[in-house]
Amino acid sequence: MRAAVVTFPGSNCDRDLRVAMERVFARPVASLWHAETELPPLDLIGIPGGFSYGDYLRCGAIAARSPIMAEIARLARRGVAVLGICNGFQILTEAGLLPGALVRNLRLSFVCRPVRVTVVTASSPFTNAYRPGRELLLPVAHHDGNYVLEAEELARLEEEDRIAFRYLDNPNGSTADIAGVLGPGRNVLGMMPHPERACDPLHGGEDGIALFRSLLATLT
Amino acid sequence: MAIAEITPELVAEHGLTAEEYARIREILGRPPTLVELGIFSVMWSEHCSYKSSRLHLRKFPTEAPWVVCGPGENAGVVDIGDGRVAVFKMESHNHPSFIEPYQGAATGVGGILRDVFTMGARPVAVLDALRFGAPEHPRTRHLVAGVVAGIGGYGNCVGVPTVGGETGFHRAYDGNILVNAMCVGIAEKDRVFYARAAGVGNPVVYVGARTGRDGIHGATMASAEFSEDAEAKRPTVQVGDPFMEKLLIEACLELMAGDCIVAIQDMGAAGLTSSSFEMAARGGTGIELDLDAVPLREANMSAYEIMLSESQERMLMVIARGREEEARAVFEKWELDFAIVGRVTDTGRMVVRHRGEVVAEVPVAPVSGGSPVLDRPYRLPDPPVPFISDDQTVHLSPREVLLRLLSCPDLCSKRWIWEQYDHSVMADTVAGPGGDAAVIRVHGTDKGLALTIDCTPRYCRADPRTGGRQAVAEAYRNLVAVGARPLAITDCLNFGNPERPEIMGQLVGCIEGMAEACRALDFPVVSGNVSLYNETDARAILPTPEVGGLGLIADLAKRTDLAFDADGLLLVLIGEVTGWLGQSVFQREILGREEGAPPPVDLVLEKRHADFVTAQIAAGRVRACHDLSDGGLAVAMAEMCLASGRGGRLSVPAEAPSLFGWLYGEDQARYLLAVAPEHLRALLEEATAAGVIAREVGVTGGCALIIDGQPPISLEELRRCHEGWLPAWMDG
Amino acid sequence: MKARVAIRFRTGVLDPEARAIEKALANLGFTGVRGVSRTRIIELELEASDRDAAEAEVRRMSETLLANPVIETYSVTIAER
Amino acid sequence: MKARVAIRFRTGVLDPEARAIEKALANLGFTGVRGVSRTRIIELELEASDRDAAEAEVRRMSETLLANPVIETYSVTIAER
Ligand SMILES: Nc1ncnc2c1ncn2[C@@H]1O[C@H](COP(=O)(O)OP(=O)(O)O)[C@@H](O)[C@H]1O
Ligand SMILES: [Mg+2]
Repeated sequence: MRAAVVTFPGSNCDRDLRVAMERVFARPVASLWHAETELPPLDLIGIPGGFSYGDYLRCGAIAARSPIMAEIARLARRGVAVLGICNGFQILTEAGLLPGALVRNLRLSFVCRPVRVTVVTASSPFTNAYRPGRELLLPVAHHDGNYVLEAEELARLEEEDRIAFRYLDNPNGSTADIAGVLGPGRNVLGMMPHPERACDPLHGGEDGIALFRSLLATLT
Repeated sequence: MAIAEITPELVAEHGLTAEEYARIREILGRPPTLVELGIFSVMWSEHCSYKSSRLHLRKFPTEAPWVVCGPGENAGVVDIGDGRVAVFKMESHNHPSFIEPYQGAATGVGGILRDVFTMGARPVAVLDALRFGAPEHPRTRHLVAGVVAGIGGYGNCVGVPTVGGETGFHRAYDGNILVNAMCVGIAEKDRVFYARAAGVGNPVVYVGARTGRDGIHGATMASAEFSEDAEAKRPTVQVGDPFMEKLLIEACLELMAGDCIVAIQDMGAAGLTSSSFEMAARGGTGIELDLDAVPLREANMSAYEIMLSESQERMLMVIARGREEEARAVFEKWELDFAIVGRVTDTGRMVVRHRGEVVAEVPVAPVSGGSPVLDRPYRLPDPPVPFISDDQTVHLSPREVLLRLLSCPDLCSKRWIWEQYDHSVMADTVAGPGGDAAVIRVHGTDKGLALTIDCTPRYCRADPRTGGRQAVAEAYRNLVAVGARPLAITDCLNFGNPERPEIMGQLVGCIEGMAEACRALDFPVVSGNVSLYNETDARAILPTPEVGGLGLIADLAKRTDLAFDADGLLLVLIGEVTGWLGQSVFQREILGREEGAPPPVDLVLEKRHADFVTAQIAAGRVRACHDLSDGGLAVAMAEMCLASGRGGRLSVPAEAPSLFGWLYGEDQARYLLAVAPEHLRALLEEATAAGVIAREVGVTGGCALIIDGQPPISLEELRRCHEGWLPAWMDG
Repeated sequence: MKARVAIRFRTGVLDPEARAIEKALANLGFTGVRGVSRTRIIELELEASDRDAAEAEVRRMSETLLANPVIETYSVTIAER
Repeated sequence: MKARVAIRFRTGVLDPEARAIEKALANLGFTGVRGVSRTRIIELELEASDRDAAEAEVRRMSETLLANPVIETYSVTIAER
């Protein structure tokens, strides 16, 4: 397993994601600075939460157009797994690697709380250690997590079994309670809840561990 | 040097008295230039010079074997073992938040973060203490919404969890809300940075955001009483950029890993002026500043404006000569402005040049440390008489009273607020908002820091000395209740106009009470802030000395919280019960009165009970623990039930002084513990041996809270009352 | 009646977002872009007897809610229809 | 040359902020306000040989960065000066 986590100016969950991955993978995880354009050989790239470029203009918009994202898009097309969490999810939609867009929460305010989500599909490198239908408790912490997409796109996601997670208590107004989606090749996952904040009994519980275990089992 | 005409009006506009102006002329040996007048005005403002409080702040104990650095630097530093230190401080942003709640609160968080990372510490937690006016006041809702969004907007973006705080409402804050923010950071003990300019010839470097016309005269504004024309002062609000702050944190910490920084200081209130003067004063050096090199946001800024601007997210550093490029590279990597704006001299003078002219030349020491220390007259209020209540006058049942109290603005759940704060970023939040103290893991270890903010302003008003003691004692208890060893406090002293003897009396009384408690509890003050003139049209706020406590949990496996994890645990009340209702929430909310003496604070008992609870936690006998404060025993019990999702039964002993006093009295030095039945005997025996009053008062279990002799209150009903008020009111 | 409120920052107020946009455009190769500024437009329909009444009403809305007078200025246009 | 890009949500994309403004106005007693919608305006100066070149350039900026075509539409105006 060769994994790395990208740091954009304004990323603030990069360390958390790396710590969680290292704990489950039991090996070092590299840091990628956003200005790098030549990436080492990798099996997994994590795009962390935070406020890349202050989330100015639109969340994730500026980061999505940075040079490293072109490289990540190329690797994603070649099958490298890409995991975008929170701001990472926003960046992946802005970069066109995932459908839809994330807009302001329905109630307009930032929301930080543990939410209940269900695993919709276990057929992905991110979720295959979960039983479909399993209920998880994962923290969310975002201002713009309201996932919008057009009806045809939604139908396609459903038909292709690309909805990874759904909220049981939708905290942000997302269409069809979607909390996480897979890209067409199933190797890109974007999700608003933070699995990296749920890998530790002292902090946020342990329901996120199986996501990293799935990756470890699939990618090595 | 251009000599502007300095008229008495101009001097008064700068908030300087005639005596102060005479002193300035004496120091300079000539009339000041306009820039110099501005410099003296901000440096000698109450905000920067602490002229009304300095004399009394000396009464605080500030030392202990674990204190690495007490008051005087940007933040206090205490040893937490393993070669690490905790760095922490609290500060007010009251006036700006009243004028522009979002930006005022946001930049308050930005400022306190800078005080902490300036010292080489990575910020790991923010807490906020908020005091708003009466919920009925037409502006309150707007202020709550703006302040909460502002604190969240800044802290969330920077990626530091906001893990706790306090929120209160009282009409005394209608025209002057309080927004106090506390930040805690962690550093390596041998890599703490100080703000002492040294090394003649070393460059003085400016980094971060460009200078605009933000908040010019903010420091004097924060020291002047409000009046109805506050609106006219609007252009002085600063706007924050948390993204820039995040970059500054990362860049500064990256540079601090090396050794090219000699001194570093954030530009807070009074911006470039106070940062340069303070660095020079602490180092006993001089500085030459070249304002033409300062990165500006707007063209044509005058020297006066550049020196007094309060633009946010800026830092001033002294770099070792020859290491400039190394430093520049780090800041350029983070896309931050970097400019050499001066150099350190040995003249003890500040020389400021702009467009080829010397616009200010003043000796550093008399400006920085030479402001007048005032011994303002003060009058302590007469000691209040104890309030005697009579149960017969209460027409509500104890059950109805409990539901009322749980849903009153002061005691209701503040979830609506803290869910807007990212309290779990950094993945080390072991206990976020909602408990007695927040607990943050020291990254990569099994240790934790326990953090709390406390103050009971109504006690302080009734009896400042007791109120001061109580604020410290409550912070201490909140730390003990989670299994921590209390180490030290920071404070933020919010008061009205010190020129009025009764207000000055509140300040002095509270300080003396706090100092007594700090001494008795071995809980020194390591940093703090004073905010005076919190009054509008001569109506002052309640005296509000907020206390921010920090404690250490040596082993997180041994921490406690307020949730009982099983049915059938026995509830044990530690402490004496007199049924004290004077100045209680019960008295205010149910009897509609705010009178009498507050509960006395016996510091010997505080210490004894805390030591006892600590020993019981260490012995593994405590399954849940909560300190008793506002609302007394029944409210504490209800909070424990809600936190655990389990019910329980609370007995009312025959010897209870009065039913309502037993349930809702606010006697101090008390804790409620949940203990497994097999441990009860040992605990009670040790209590007797230690001279601690401990008695069994109930049992956990079921899905309702039952007060002896009363119909049960289901957890759903409790929750509805506790959680309902704030969101419903905000939806208003 | 249709109304339109244009809200912008007062001169001198920091607008980090505008700066970020300028920088991002430069990084994407759009060189020579300067002076980026932002305006928020809020359009709405209201009932009013005439243009003047409508304008007065929308000004009140702007002052109490739509604009933040501490850091923003606004202008109102009424488009009859 | 000065250009102005107006960006708004596509019809069909719910704008929670516009809904909130409508509700808040009603709560403040401004009854009868309907159809609140928001537009973000970005103004900038650029160097360009003529209006058409400028317009083409600003369109490219909008497509690559300023607007998100999944949820937004934009229009460009060039104001010579
Ligand atoms: N403004 C706030 N920000 C964050 N947390 C808050 C705020 N106000 C209250 N809280 C949290 O709500 C809980 C209850 O507060 P409080 O009643 O003041 O506690 P205590 O009486 O134990 O000091 C605490 O955990 C506190 O941290
Ligand atoms: Mg408490």
